[in-house]
Amino acid sequence: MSALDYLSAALLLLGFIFSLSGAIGLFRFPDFFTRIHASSVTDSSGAVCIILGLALQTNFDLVTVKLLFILFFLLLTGPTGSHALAKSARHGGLLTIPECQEKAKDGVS
Amino acid sequence: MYLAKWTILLAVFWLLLSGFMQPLLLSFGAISVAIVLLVIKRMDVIDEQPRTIGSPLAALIYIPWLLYQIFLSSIQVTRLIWTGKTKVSPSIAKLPVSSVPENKKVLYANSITLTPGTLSVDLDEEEVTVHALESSSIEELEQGGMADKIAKTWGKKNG
Amino acid sequence: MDSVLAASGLGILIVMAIALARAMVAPTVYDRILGVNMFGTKTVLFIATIGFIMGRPDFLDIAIVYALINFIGMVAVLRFFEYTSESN
Amino acid sequence: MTVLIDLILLAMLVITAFRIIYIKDLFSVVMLFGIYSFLCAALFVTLDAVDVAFTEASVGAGISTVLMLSTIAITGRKEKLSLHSHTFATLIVLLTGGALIYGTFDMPLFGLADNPVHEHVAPRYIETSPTEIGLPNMVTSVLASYRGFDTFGETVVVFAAAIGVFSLLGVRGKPTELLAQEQGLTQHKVLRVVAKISIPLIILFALYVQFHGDFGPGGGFQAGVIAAAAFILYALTFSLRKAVGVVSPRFVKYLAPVGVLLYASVGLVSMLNGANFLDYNVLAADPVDGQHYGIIIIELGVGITVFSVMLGIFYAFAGQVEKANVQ
Repeated sequence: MSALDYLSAALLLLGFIFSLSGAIGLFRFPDFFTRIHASSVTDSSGAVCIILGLALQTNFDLVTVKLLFILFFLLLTGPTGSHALAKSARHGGLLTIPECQEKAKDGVS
Repeated sequence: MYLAKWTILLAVFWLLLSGFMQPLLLSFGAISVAIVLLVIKRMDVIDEQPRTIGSPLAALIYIPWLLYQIFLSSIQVTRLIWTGKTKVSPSIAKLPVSSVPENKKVLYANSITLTPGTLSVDLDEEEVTVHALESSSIEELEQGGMADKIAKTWGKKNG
Repeated sequence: MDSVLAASGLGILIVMAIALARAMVAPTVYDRILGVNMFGTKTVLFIATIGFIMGRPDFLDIAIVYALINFIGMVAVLRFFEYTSESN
Repeated sequence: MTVLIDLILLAMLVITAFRIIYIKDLFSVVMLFGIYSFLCAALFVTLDAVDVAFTEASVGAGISTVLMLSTIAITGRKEKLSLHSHTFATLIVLLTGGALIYGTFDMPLFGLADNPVHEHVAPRYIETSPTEIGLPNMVTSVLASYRGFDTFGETVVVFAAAIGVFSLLGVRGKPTELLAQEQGLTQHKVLRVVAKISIPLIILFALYVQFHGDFGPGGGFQAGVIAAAAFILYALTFSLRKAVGVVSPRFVKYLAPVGVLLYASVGLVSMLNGANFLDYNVLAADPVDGQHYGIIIIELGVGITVFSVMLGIFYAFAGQVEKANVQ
């Protein structure tokens, strides 16, 4: 294995750790809005590390460009999807934790 | 100017996808780009979307900076995930977006979402509503590091 | 290097499985959408990795299609979700 | 290692299928079906069936999801509980399933080199297609040339499905007043900007898939579906009314038969040149060139028909949704 291979393996491992953490976060975080943050770790850092790790495996030709295009598209649509989903959830009446606390306080006083 | 930018972008995209330099496939490429331009033109007549694709050179400066930011905050969120939920104190706030050029507001909102730990849940003309895992991330955004970076990278000239 | 790639392919599969579990047992319908979306993006990475394991980088075209379709599916879900929740 | 990956994918597939049976919320069912399609396609990729994976991803996970969601928007989200007893149905299903599994015992083992499928036409295709047709992607050679007649039948079936949907639901030539109030996802500014940027890229990618079917995975079917998906994305984010303004239902309706006719005309031209129907060898002086031209034209025909049929069916469904919304 060359130095590039080691670097690529390290990136792939890092990507896996980020993705796994995000997936675990989907279960550990208390409410929907915090869980979006967990999914955002996998969508951004996880995807970036894995795709860059794969890109180091190529011969730096059109395949690399296609990989980078996939990355670009994921980085473009991933946050858009999360944002739109969060917006829909708020529009649909789902409250964030601070808002819930506020409401509970109002209800008591 | 706008359509010329699209033409170049689409042509480059085609060449990168295809990688073939035979006359037959190149002419197919030219036809394809023409079809897509026609569709863009028809769509622009019908919807009132502002027409902009920005400068790709500025993106080359901005993306590495953004990737670095993503990496930093990813580590922070990863730590939060593994150390337990008791430490999470989510907060929500509205931030002004007046310092960001009009056509970069969507980029700003998406950059906020892309950085783990902060999430834009709404965007209108004056404000972006941000949900954060920790209130410190919101304070960081309020200081305007990201907004300044966008404004500085693209300049205000495109408006 | 092949074993590293295969291991990362398996790793992504594990993440996919967790996302699938979230999509199946979800507290709210939004969590389900979140799980499905994460499953989709992980599938894109999985296909790309498989292409490298099998030495067929032209698989990347499929990964691109996955990324496109995942986004369109997400938009469709949001669109019709807003529609059905309004009419109910 | 690949066996392990296959096993995990299959296990997830089975779990998803069982979960789908027990969920009563149809909206969730549609989303799990999306996952099911993604899993199927991932399996096809590990089996090296790239073109099939391509189709499954674009049709199964993309268009089907959109169409099923439109259907739910009209019919309602909850599954109606059946009052009948399921015993008899379960018995029949178990019997049929048992018979099918029993039948597999007679089949040759998976992946053996001397299986019947590998002994008759497959070796001939593999040996002669590089010299006879000269395309790097053998799947396209089989699909478009050796089995060109079957593919023609499939295209006609797709077209016939469109006729069925159009005559049941109707595709109007002009947007009616019903659509005038429809707004699309107006509140989602971010979504609209990103969609507007990605739609041209998606259409260009579809055209790339269309014209590179000879070299890599893909071809007319996949390209038509992806291009239709781009316009569906436009309709979803902006509004059906605006999408109808860009590509009118009337245009779609007239475009659908054009592809079928284009395909058939290639066959007629080869007949007029003294060969069999859809024998492309006579289309140019050199038979290999003739094959190449023939395949490009019939793939274009397939792409045109699939694109217009998919978009037309979406227009028909979405039109019904808006009608139900107004009433």
